[in-house]
Amino acid sequence: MDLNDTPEQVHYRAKVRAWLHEHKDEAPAAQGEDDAAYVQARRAWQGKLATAGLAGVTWPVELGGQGLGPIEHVIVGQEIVRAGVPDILDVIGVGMLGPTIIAHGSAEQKNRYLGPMLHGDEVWCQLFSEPAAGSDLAAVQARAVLQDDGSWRLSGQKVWTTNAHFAAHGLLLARTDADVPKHKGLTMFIVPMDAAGITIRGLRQISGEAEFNEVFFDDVRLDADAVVGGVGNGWGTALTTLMFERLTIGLGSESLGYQAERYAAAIATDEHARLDPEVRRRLGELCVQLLAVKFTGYRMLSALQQGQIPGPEAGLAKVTTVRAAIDAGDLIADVLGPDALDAESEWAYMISFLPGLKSAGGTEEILRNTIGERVLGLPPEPRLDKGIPFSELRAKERAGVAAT
Amino acid sequence: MDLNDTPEQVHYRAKVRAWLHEHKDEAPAAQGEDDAAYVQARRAWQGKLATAGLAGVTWPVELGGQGLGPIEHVIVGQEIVRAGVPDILDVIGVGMLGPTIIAHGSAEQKNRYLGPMLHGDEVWCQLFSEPAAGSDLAAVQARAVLQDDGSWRLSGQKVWTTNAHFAAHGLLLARTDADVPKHKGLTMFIVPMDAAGITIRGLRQISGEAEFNEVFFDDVRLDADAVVGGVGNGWGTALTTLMFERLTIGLGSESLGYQAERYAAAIATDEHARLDPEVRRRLGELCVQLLAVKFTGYRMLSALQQGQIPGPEAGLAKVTTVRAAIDAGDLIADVLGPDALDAESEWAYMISFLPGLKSAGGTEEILRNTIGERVLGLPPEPRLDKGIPFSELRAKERAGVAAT
Amino acid sequence: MNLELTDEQSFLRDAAREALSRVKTVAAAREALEDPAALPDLWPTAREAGWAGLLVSEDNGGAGLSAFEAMLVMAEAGRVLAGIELLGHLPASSLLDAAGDSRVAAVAEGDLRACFVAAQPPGDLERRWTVEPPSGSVRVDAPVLASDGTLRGRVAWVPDAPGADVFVVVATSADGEPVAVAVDADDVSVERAVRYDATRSLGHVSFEGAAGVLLEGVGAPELARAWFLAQSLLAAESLGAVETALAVSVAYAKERFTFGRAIGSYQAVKHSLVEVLRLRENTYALLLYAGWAYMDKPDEFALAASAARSSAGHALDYASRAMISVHGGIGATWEHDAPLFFRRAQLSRRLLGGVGDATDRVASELLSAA
Amino acid sequence: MNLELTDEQSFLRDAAREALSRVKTVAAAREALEDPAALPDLWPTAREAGWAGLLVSEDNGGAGLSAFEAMLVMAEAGRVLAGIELLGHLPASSLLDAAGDSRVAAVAEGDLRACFVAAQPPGDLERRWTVEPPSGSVRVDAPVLASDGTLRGRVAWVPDAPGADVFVVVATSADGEPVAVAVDADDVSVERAVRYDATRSLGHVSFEGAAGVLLEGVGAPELARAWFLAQSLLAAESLGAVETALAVSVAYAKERFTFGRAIGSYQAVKHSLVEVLRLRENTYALLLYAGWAYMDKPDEFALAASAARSSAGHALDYASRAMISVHGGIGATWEHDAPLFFRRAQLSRRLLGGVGDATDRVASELLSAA
Repeated sequence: MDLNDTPEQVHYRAKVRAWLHEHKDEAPAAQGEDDAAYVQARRAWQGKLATAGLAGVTWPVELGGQGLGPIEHVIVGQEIVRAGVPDILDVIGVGMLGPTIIAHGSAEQKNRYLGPMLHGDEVWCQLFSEPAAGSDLAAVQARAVLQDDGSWRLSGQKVWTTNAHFAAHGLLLARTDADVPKHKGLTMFIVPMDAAGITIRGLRQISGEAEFNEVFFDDVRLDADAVVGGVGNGWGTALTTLMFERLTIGLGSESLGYQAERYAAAIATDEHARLDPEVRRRLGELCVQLLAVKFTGYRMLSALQQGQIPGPEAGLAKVTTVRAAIDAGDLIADVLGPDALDAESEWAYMISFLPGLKSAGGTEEILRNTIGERVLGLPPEPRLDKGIPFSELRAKERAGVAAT
Repeated sequence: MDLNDTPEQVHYRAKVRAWLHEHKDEAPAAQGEDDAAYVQARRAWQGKLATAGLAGVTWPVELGGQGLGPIEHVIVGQEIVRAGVPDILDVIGVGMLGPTIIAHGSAEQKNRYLGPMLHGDEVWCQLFSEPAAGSDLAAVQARAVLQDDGSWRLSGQKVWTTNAHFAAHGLLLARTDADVPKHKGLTMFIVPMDAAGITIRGLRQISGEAEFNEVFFDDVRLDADAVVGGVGNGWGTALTTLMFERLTIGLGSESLGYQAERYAAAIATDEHARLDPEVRRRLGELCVQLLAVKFTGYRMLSALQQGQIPGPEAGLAKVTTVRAAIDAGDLIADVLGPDALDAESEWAYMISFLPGLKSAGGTEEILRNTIGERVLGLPPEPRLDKGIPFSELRAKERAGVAAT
Repeated sequence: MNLELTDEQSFLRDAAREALSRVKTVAAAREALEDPAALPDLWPTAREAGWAGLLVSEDNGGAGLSAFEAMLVMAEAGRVLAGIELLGHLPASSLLDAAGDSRVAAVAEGDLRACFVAAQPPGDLERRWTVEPPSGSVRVDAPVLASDGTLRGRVAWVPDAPGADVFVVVATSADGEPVAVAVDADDVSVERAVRYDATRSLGHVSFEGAAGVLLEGVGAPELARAWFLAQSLLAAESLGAVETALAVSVAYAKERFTFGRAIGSYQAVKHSLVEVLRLRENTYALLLYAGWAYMDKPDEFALAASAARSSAGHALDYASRAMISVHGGIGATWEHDAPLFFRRAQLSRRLLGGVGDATDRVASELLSAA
Repeated sequence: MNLELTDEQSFLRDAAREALSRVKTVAAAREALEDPAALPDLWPTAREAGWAGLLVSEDNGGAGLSAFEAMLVMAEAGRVLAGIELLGHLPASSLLDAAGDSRVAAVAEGDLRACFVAAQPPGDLERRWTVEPPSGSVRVDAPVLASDGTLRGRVAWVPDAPGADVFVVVATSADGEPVAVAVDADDVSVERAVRYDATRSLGHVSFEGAAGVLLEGVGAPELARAWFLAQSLLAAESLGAVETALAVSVAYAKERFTFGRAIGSYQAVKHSLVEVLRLRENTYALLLYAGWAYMDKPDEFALAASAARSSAGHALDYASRAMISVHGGIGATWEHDAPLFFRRAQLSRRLLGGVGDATDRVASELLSAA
C-alpha cells in the first residue's frame, strides 16, 4: 500500500507543473460567459494543452496521445487544478467519445476525427438520452432508416446534451430495427451537427442556466460511413462509452469542487456556527463521506494502474458525493440564512444543480439495482421487457397507461 | 374539529376512573415474572375488569360486551394507564381473535368460546405465521387433511406465537388444498392447545427473553366443528383478524410506552446533554414524530367513531413509532454511555426489542407496498405467484434456490 | 372527540381552493423569477374571501375564527404556491384585535394590510427575544422601544413587509419587557428582498426612531402566541405544497414506463412516495394538535406549533426532492413545476427561526416539562 | 501509487483468518452472554501469530509493521467477533516501544499483555485531555501524575483492562503536561464491566497513588497518535464485522423466497444491501487513508483516523440492523448471529469517545485548517 508518487511520477508531475507555470498566463478564465468568444478561447487553450501532451494522456501515441496511464492522467488533472487554469473544454469527447471511436471506429474514422477532437478544433457531443430513454437507455426511439443508396435518414429527439450548441459532431444512438428486442436493434452514428434538419434548443435547469440542450432531428441525412461499430451493434458500442463515462467521472471527481475543505471553510466563517455541536456533527458526517470518496478515487486509480477495469460499484462514489454535497448545501444555507440562496451566491447554484444531478446519468436507483445484481450477485428484478420486440413493448406500455 | 371529551364521555371517564380507583389495590403488578402465579393473577384481574365492563368495551352486548364505541375503548385504556394497573392479559384474544369469531364463527363457537375468553378463563393465541410465511402470510404450509370421519389431521409449524405456553385455544391458519392458488386453499381452525401432538417451545429474542413461541403440530386431531368461517375461506377470515390487529395496535399505541415525554425525561437528567444543540436536535426530531403519532391515533379514533374503517395507511403510525423509538434508544445510549446497555437497564431492553419489532408483523417494506398500491393507487409489483397452484409454486422456489 | 372538518371548515377550504384556482399561480411563480411584475396581486382575492379578518373577533368586524381555519386557508395557498400576504397579516391582525386597536376594523376588512414583525420568544438556551439576522447564525435583539415612545432596530427577512400599511412590531421596552408596537408604513423603511422563491414577499425592515403605538394588554404570552401562530401558518402552507407534490408525483409514476414497467411499480419509487404520504400524515396530525392547543391547551401551543413547523419543513423538503427525482431529468428543468416546489421548500425552511429553531423548541419544551 | 495489498499484507490477513477460523468465536459470543467462562482465551493465538509485537520495532523484538497491518488483523478479528485484547495492547506497545521501556521485549513477545488507558486529546471545544466518564455525557479529566511520581484517577470503560499485566496510562503531570506512565497490574484496581457485547473485555480502572514509570520521549504528539491509532483499530474491527454481516445477508437474500420471488430481487432489500456495500467501501477507503497518514502524513492522521472511526461506526450500525431486517423475524432471535453483530455495533460505537466525538473531530480538524 503506497499512496505516494513514485520517483517517475514525481518527475512527471514536476514537468507538468513547470509547463503549466510557464503557460498559465495564456489560459482563459476557469469560468466564463457561455458565449462564442469564451468557447473559442477554451478551444485554443485545449489545443495548447494537447500540443504539450496534457490532453489525451491515456490515448495511444499513434493516435496523438501520450500512451500513459491513468495516474499520469490524474496528475495532469491535479496540476491543472493547482495552477488555477481551466482543463480541456471537450472532456466528453476526449474522455468518452474518442475512446469509443478508438475501440469501435474504422481506420478512416480514427484518421478523420481524433486529431481535431483532441486539439479542440472540433468539439463533440453525446446524443444518447431521450425523454423516454434515460436510465433505460436501450429504449431509445430516435429512428434511422436505411435508404436504397446506403445512406440513412434520422428522425427523433435527444436530450441532456452538453455542448450541443457549439459541437461539430455528435455520437448518436439510434434504433435501426424495431422488430427485434430492444437491445438488439440499435446502431451508433457520427452526426455532423450542422446537417440540415437539426434543431438545438437550450434546456434550462432549476438554476435558470441552460446546462444541457434538446436536439431535434427531422429527416437528417447520414452517410453510410457514419456508422460506428456496425449496424445493430449500437448497444455494445454504447456500453463502451458508458464505461469511459464512469471512468471520466471517477478520475475527474477532484475537479468537481465537492470537497470537504471547501465546505468547512464556508462554515468556519461563522464564529458561532463553528462551535455549535449540531453544525459540527452535520459537517463532520458529510466530510467523512467526501474524504472517503477522495480515497475511493485513489483506490480506483490504483486498480486501473494494475490493469483492472472498475466495476459498477465505482458509481457509488458519485452517489456519495452528490448526497454529501446536498447535505453541505443544506447546512451552509441553514447557517448563512436566505442569503445563501441569493442568485449570485455560489451555494444557490450548487443547491439548485444537485437535485438534477441526483436524477441524471442513470439514477441512483438503477445504479443500486446494477450493483446489487452484478457485484453482490442478487437475483434480478422480474423483467417484463425481455425478448419482446421493441415495437410490441411500446404498444404494451401505452395500453398500460390507458388501463390505469 | 374537537379533541375534547363530550359531556357523555366525561361522564363515562369519571365512572371508569372511579371503579379503577376503588379496585386498583386488587390488581397485580403491571410487569411480573413470566410464571404461572403471575399469569393466574393477571387472568383473575381480567375477569374483574370484564365483570365491571372494562374489557370487550366494543363487543356486542349480547356477547358479553358493552356495545360501546372505540372512543370509550380508548378512554378505558387511558384510565388504566393512569391508574397504573395492568390491562387485560389477553389483548390478542379479546382485541383480534374474539372479533374474528364474532364475524365468522358459528353460533355454537360464539357460545362456547367468547365468554371464557373475555373473562380470562381461557387465554387465546394466534397461530398464523410460519418460518416461511411471515409477511407473505398466504404461503402457510401447515397442512390439515380431512379424514373420512369429518375430522382433520394437522401437521406443521407456527412461529412468533405470543402466550402459546399458557393459552387454552389457538386460532390457526392451515392449508387444506395445495392444488389451488395459494390464497384459495386455506382454512381457519380453532385448536385446543392441550391436544396430543402439540409441542411449544419458547423463542428467545435479542434481549434474551422469550417474547414468542414456536409451536409444532405433529398429526394433531381437530374435530369437524373446529373450522371457522368455512373450508377454503381461511384467507378472508385471516384478513378480518389482521384488520382487528391493525386496530388494536392503533388504539393501543399510548400504552406501548414510546412517548416523547419519557425520552425527554431521560435526557433531562443529564445537565450537559440537555443544553447540547446536537442532542436537542435529535431529541426534537424524534419527539416530533411521536407527537404526530399521538394525534394520528386521535384522528383514527375519530374516524372510527364516525363508522370509518382505517385503511392500511394506519400502519404508518407503527413505522413512525418504531423508528422514533429506535432513534430515542440511540440518543439515550449516546448520552448515558455503555451503562444504558446494561442488562438491567430499561433502555437495553428497548434497544434490543425494537429491531425485531421493525421486521415483525408484516415488515415495513410490505406495508409500504400495500399503501402505495391501495392508498396511492400505484401499480403493483410484478407478481410471479399469481394463479399458480401452491404446490407448483413451492417447486419453482426450490428450483430457484438450486439455480443460484 | 371529532377531528373531521366541520361543514363550515370544509366550505372555507373548498371556497379557498376555488378562489385560488382562478389564477395561474404556479406559472406565475416561474415567470416571477425573471419578472417580478408577473406576480399576481392576490390581496383582492383575500379581501373578497374574508381571509383578512379571519382571526379578528366578530365584535371588531372579523370572522372570529381560530388558528385551524387560518391554517386551512394557508394550506390552500401553499397547494398552488400562491403568494398571499397572510403570513404577515394574520398574526398581526390577531394582536391588533386583542389590543382593540383603532385600525382593527380596517385590517379585518383588508383595507389596511398588516405585517407582523415577529420576534422569537426566549428559550432555555437563548434568553432574549430575538429576530432574524441579515446573515449568519447569530440571532439579534428585537427592536427597542425607547421611553420616549420611539422605536429603533432592524429586522431582516420579514415576510410580507413590502407594501404593508401597518406594522405590528415585537420590541422590548426600556425596562426590558416585551411589547407590541403598531407603526404606520410611513415610519418604516422596508428594503425588498427576493431570494430563490419569487412568490415569497420578504423585506428587511428598519425603524429609526419611528413613532409607534403601544398595544395595550398585549404582553409576553400574546407575543409568544403570535410567534407560534406564524409557525403554524407556515407549517400549514408547506403542507399544502406537499400535497400537490405528492399528487403530481403519483400521477407521473403511474404513466411513465421504464424497463417495461410503470415506474410507480418499483419499490424505490413506491416507497419514496409512501414516505411523502407518511410525512404528510404526520404533519396534518400535528396541525390538528396545534389548532386544538391554540384554543384549548395554551400551555401546549408552543410545543404543538413548533412540532408542526418542524414536521412540515422536513416533509416539504423531502416531497419536493422526491418530486424532482420521480420525474427523472425533466423534473430538474426550468419548465417543470418541481423546481418551484423545491424553491418554496428551500426558502421557507429558513424563515422565522427556521426549521432548526422549531425542532430545538420542541426539545426545549419537553425538557423543561420533564 | 499502489493501494493493493502487498504480498506480505495478504499473507498476514490470510494467516489471521486461518488462525481465527479454528475457534468457534461467533458461537462463543452468544454463549458468553450467559456464561462468561465460555469465552475462549485468544491471547495464545495472538502470541503465536506474532500480533503482540506487530507495532514494536524490530530492534525491540517486534515485527516493525505499521498501523495498516494492525488494522488488517483487527478486521479479521471483527469478522468473526473474536475477543482478542489487541485494542488495548497495540497502542500501548507502540508507546512502550517509542520510550524504549524495559518491558517492551516481553510485551512484543506477548509474555506481558499491555493495556492502553487512553485519553482523548484536546480539541477546539474541549481543551483538556479527557477520559470516559462512568456515565453521562461529561468527559472527565485524565489521571494526574503527582510530582512524587504517584498516579491518581479513575478511567471508565477501558478496553482490555481486565487481566492486563502492564498499563500505559495517559495522564497529566503536575505542571499540566500530558505524559504517559507505565504502571504494573499490582498497582491498578480494575473492576471488570460487561455490557451487552460479552466479547468486549472492559474495565473501570482506578489509580490510588500508584507508582508509575514515566515514559521518556513520549509527549503530546505521541499520545495523540496513540489515541487515533486506537480509533483506527476500532474502525478496522468494525469493518470486519460489516463484511460478515453483508455476506450473510446477501446469501440469505438469495435463498429466501416471498411472494414467489427471492427477497434479494426486491429493491427494498437489494438497495439496502448495496447501501451496506457503499458504507463498507467508504470505510475501507478511509482506513487506507488512516494507514497512509500514520506513516507519511502525520498532520492528517487525526482527521483520517477520526473519519474512519465515524464511517465504520455508522457502517456497522447500519449493516447489523440490515442483517436483522433482511432475515425477517428470525434475525431478531437469540439463536441467530445477527443480534451478536448488533450487540457489537451498539457497544463499540460508544467506546473511546464514541462515534460522536470522532465525527466532531473530523469537523474540528477541517475547521481549524480552514
